[in-house]
Amino acid sequence: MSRRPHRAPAGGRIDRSRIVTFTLEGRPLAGVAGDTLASALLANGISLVGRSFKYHRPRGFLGAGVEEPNGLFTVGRGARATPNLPGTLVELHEGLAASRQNGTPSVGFDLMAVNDLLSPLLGAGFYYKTFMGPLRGSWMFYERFIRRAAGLGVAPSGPDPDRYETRHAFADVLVVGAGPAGLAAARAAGEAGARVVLVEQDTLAGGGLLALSPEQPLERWREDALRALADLPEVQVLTRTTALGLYDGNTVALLGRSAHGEPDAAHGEAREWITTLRARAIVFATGAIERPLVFADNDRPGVMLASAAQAYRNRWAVSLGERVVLGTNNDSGWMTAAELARGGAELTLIEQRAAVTPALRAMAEEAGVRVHTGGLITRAIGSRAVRAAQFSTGSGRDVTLPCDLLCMSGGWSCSVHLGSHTGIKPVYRADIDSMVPGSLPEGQFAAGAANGTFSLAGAVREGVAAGQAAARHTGFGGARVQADAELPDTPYTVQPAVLPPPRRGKAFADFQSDVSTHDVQIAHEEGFVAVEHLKRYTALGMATDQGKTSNLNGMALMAAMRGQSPGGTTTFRPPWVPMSIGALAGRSTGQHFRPARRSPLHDWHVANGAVFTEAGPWLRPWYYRWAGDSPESAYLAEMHLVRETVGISDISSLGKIELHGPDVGEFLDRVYVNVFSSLAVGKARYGVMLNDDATVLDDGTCARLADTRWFLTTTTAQAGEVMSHLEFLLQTAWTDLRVQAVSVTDQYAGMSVAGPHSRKALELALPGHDVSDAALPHMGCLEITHEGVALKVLRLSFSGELAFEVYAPADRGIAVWEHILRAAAPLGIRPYGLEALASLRIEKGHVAGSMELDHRNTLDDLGLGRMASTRKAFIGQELRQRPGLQAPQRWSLVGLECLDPDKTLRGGAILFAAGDEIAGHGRGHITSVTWSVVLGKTIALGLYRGGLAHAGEEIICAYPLKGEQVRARIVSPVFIDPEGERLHA
Amino acid sequence: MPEAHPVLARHLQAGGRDGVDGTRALTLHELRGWHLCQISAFAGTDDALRLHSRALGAPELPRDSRRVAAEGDARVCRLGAGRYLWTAPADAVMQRVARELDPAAGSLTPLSAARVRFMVEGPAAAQFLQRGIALDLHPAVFAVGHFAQTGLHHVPVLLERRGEARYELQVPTTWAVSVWEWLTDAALPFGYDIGVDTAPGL
Amino acid sequence: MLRPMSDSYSALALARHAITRSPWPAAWRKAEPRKGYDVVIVGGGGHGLATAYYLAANHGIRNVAVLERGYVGSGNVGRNTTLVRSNYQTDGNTQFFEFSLKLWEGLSHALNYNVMLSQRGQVVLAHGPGQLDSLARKGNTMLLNGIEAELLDRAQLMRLLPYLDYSPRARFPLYGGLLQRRAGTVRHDAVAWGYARAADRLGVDIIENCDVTGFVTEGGRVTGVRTSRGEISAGRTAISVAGHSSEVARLAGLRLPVESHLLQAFVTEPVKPLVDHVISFGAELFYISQSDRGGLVFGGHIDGFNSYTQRGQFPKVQTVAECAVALMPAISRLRILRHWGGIQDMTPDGSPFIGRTPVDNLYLNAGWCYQGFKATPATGWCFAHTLAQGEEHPLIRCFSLDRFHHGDGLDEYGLGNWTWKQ
Amino acid sequence: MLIIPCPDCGARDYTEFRYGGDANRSRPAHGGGSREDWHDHVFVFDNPKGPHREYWQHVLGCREWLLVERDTASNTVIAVHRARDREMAR
Repeated sequence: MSRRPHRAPAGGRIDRSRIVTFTLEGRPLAGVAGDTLASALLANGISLVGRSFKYHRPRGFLGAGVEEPNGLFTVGRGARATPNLPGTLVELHEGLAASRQNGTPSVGFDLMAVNDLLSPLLGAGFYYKTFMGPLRGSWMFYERFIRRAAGLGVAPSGPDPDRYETRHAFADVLVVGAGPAGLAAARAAGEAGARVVLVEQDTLAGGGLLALSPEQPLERWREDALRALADLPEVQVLTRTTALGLYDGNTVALLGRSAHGEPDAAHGEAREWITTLRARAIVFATGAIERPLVFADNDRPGVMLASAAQAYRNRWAVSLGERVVLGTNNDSGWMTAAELARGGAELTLIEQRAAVTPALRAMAEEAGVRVHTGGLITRAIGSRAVRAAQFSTGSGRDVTLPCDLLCMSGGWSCSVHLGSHTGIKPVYRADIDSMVPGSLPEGQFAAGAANGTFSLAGAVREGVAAGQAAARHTGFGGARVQADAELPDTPYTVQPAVLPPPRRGKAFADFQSDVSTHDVQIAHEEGFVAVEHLKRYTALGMATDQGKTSNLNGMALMAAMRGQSPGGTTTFRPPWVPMSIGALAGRSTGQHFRPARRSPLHDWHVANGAVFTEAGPWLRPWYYRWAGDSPESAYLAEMHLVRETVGISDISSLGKIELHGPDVGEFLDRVYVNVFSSLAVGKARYGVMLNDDATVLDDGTCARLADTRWFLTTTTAQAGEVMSHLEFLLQTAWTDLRVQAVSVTDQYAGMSVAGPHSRKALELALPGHDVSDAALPHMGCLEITHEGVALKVLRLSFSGELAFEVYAPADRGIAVWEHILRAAAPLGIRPYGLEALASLRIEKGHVAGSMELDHRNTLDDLGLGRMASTRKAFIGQELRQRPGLQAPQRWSLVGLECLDPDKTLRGGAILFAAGDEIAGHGRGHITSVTWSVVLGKTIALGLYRGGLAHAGEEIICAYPLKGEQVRARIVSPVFIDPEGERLHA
Repeated sequence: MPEAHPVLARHLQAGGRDGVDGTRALTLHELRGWHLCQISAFAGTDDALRLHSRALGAPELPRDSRRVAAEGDARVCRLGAGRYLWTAPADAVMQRVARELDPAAGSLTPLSAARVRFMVEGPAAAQFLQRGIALDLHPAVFAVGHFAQTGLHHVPVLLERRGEARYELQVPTTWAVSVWEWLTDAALPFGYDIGVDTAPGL
Repeated sequence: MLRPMSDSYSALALARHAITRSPWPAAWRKAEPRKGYDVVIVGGGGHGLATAYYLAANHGIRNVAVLERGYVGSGNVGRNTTLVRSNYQTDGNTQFFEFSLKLWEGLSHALNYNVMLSQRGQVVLAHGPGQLDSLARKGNTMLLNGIEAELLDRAQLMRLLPYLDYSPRARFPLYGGLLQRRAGTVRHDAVAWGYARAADRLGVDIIENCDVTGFVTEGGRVTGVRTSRGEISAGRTAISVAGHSSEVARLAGLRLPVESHLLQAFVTEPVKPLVDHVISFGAELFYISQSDRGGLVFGGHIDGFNSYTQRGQFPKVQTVAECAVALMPAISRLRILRHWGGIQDMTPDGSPFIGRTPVDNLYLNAGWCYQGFKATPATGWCFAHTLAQGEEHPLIRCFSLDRFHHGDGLDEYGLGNWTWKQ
Repeated sequence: MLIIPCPDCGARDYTEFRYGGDANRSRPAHGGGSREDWHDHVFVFDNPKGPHREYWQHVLGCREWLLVERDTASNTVIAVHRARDREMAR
């Protein structure tokens, strides 16, 4: 590792007065403000920055930006450690802790480098051909080693302490990329009056201009452009913001990052945020990425993209070589060579083309660049650092040139990814040897290098045109823009890179995936020649850099092997750069993962010893501590309470719908299996709704409060479904029915007062109101006002006891609840929770959501077939007649009594008839279980083939997960009070 | 008369927080003491409902679903076909309409307890709301007096722009605590004060 | 017809090639279509190739063509999350998927192609007692059908999967789970390539870039297909084009109980081993595993509306990320490298259709919903049997196309009769 | 992002809507239609790659059920109507 200081004493876009200290594997180092981790390491003379994925070859930085495949680091400590970050994109901050990856024990000395020697065995697809023996499961043995060897960095182990956010944004025109074309486009669109968002992944706007020395005259153009944008109130320039993906509806996902190394999460400062931006028009000014050349050992540290070397030199004042060899096939290589030579390097340019324009020659000569035309770099010499470059001259002679930096300029690949995410395939343009955007849909434009226009003047011209067109597309036309006369209009020509003849050593197309020409050769021989086959078989382009430098080279290699000219296309998938899962999740983590729905009585439950449980989105009291410290004991005490005296339970989560209108009766007749139109005012009825396919949609009650005003309840789980179902029918099928449905679930707190003393409880709570059996019989309802509060009182029972449902406006819920508790205190009234509620209904044989109502069962399966009216049509009527649904062997609802006193029935047990072999799918299963406080034994509801036709039979409940078989008897599911005496008491 | 218990009662005691820069750029208030109801027409009775409710003293029902119609203290939003949300500081007229409206023309459903109302105010209000609201809040698109029904963290809400930097959010009561917790968390970086507004006319 | 069995894959052969540097032969020939075949299979995905392989291997029917519109494996076989398992509770599904898992267990050897079956075990999570009861029903059914299953309580879960969120922060606390140890993952592309290579070696013609544009019928019987590469006659014709089943069946005048929906899949950057099982969240549909390369592979629910776009909606990306962090908070700082969409046949009951159609000589394999990949070997086996015998294999009788006429829907998950909710 | 222009509320993300499936199938008259008609209505789909008429309900907005015509190959929304208007026009 060279220790020579590399930082030039002056120049660059860095602030030498602000020293930033950081560590690499614990070793303290210093950089300056404005550095990336990459520039700081290089300035410290550290050029070995990683090991490759498969062969563990030593690697240095290939690039200076988003294209970097080699220099990946784990950055941060402990729960903040983030693996696989390209050092070229990590802004240096005080105290940053970085370590290199994929070296065992270290990147400097890596035992896994033995893989490089074994590489003839490890070519593309080798694992498909071996590791199969000796036994069938042998792969599981080998896999352990392969898994350990694979992977890059180590994932953190604790919860992420940082904060993330998601945001929404809108723009008339989104411009992606703040290089010359993007700046020009944003300005043109902004001056036309459009609302513009300009996003730039870098910390600074300028794009390619940032790789020029800030002393250059073009810097003034950049500054002017930024000043003009700042003066436009409807233009927003967002740096540190990466456009990740383009989605339908001109929606772009943006990733913003904090400028702070360790943002202040305690005060809500986010580390990263995802913005979903909906733009009416988009300009892709995403620039281009330089391609490496493919020659033997082109992956050695010190072999670098020419543009990267220039960026390090000019932006970060890091000069990486004194003796530089630069191989190229295009004009930009000459510009870079001249720029590096002007910076003081001794530069030799190897140009594959036999001839170039006199202008280029003159420029090179003026900068002192030595030039070999018609030459090809064939090999890099050196292992941990390049020592020399080998090239063949036009006349076929091999020459070795000592050097400390070997630059590659293989032409530029337009960054067409974003524009192709919605399926617009990029097309190959032979004259510039690159993909360019395909035919973009209306409202999308490309400009500058992204569009294959590499001259500065040309890019700006295109930017202006695209910006104006985008503005026009969104209704802002007509603004005049001043032409920038003095920008250079240099042409760009390129000749597709020629592959050097095969030599010793590996020539890489994909650096991180370790895909060499040899692997492409294997894929070719074995017939994996389609682009997608090549990628999948060799892993070309599948690494964390997503093939930014490798795709085109890999495809060109395959084309050459097939004797075809370069071309073809490939699919680019979002995201453009890897996106952290935390940013996508935003603040929807922990308790905010999903919102919780709380009863209006929630605060009372919290203050009075309720233990809560999730019921879908709802938080409901599971049991109360007055009754016990565990659900197993508490629910029994609560059941006793209801069976013997009186309890009160929160049923606010039930779906509640008011139906108004002259045709409600007719409407309900159609949606319920039973008749409602005949229901008298002041009465309620239990009803079941079916889906069109005759499975049960929901059950509930509906009360007729007035002639044209009805009050319907649904199960908690199906409330939303039922509301939408009713609206669907009214708005699509039966638009003539005069019915309006209004959800009042949030308007009312609901409470069930149940137990033999429940009427007494209400009499005490509602003095002056007649709740006698005559005034309020079973299935009756009343609307009353008590102490100024309007209440609905329905005499309905889920538990099988005498019971009343009381509905009060949500904000009066706690007052009414407490009032009842206070008034009925002499009766011993107490609250009971969901577990008791669900168990009481089992004793009564009521079906319940998700246990018995599971979208599979029909009315008949639930033993409710007799409810179906024959006097009128109802939804599901026709398909209910299908033979499979009427077959006697269908599973239908039964009650089960446990016959083994020392054992218990369990939900999920599989049922068998006595004498059956205990195997296969049995004759049904147990859906719900409880201890019956009335019968003093375990009882259950279940579904059993043939149902109650087998009443009285003794069966086996098999639960092999616990090695259990329990005997049970099939009985009526109505375990208590089959005559309904309690209800009618 | 039993006392009302606002679902946010416990949560409003927590107080505000300073933001990243030590300031409080937002106020989050709950609005209390108003009456809300929905009046609804049936298939083909929208015009009849307009006439009848007007005759009974209800405000004019708007035909447009984007702008709030204000009439004196009363405010009406057209929620959807034949459905209008009517907000007023007193409920005498609502009760009259409920009693006397021709049941063949329409109906009235009290909803005062069904929604919790928040007022979000401050220079950062729009920026803050865009953390969760997927609507373009640019003043040229969503001007003062505009309202929209939309989603906020999976919850259906009604958002109205009450001033340049002032927004009202109506949230279903049973979701209100969750939305409140979400809002105060979203407001952390801005800093916020919280409170209750009971003054009429807001 | 049969070419010599040279270049069989093995460690030894690999070494020989490494030393001699001699090239490997093509994995399969680039066959040109011939005039006619005993069986023509439309669709060169995993199912179509497996069907061709078993026709040749099990039934000696080698005069078979597989017609693929793009390249082999360009559809869902290369776009899924690679899970294989047999934890099913419905009579029919249980036996079928266990048969498939058994075939997976011998597949690398049968094909002489390492498909990398990794039986690392799958845990399906429950967030409450009710959910655990329904997992128990499934686990009991599995055991009663000779399939291993273990019910885990919270403490056992914490030991097995310590990196899940057991903290009070968790919105939906973890209550327990059901473990199938033999479940796991398979290298998906290898399945297509392995079947293609093995079928090719038995004489099957695999014809890529061959788009079927219509069916040739004679007196109501299908007698061949019209393709972009000419007309091909066929003794029997099979459709196996998941995602595009309705479009292809329409060419034969059939309307199906199938809708095409988009399912997204995700992979992160590679990291060192972190997740050693396949884990399925219980609060919402979300499943995750780690590939041998080190990438975490995960998926969620379909986007939720008919689509042939092969690209997903961004909100779904966010939903899936939310589930990932809810399940494993440490995953938050890892980064998604790629996400992509596959077009999936969805059916009203979540179960597929395999067998004869109302059109003579035309056979259909469609409607696989989320489970097409894990079904690949058993589908190939049973569909080949059906094509060879002209009558459905007993294991697929429950998957008949007319089951809704009779009310015999096969609803494994109880999600109701909506293709987009399955 | 699939964006659906709601006639009442304006353009909104599809996440504000509930999908209601194929709207091309004609629902048999209530109480009418053979079992075969109902079977086809409930279980059989055209499932075209191209323009598709489908239901969406704006559940987080005006709760209106909409008839949306959308190209399933591109997700381009071709037309949106209130379902009730379309029904009444029939």
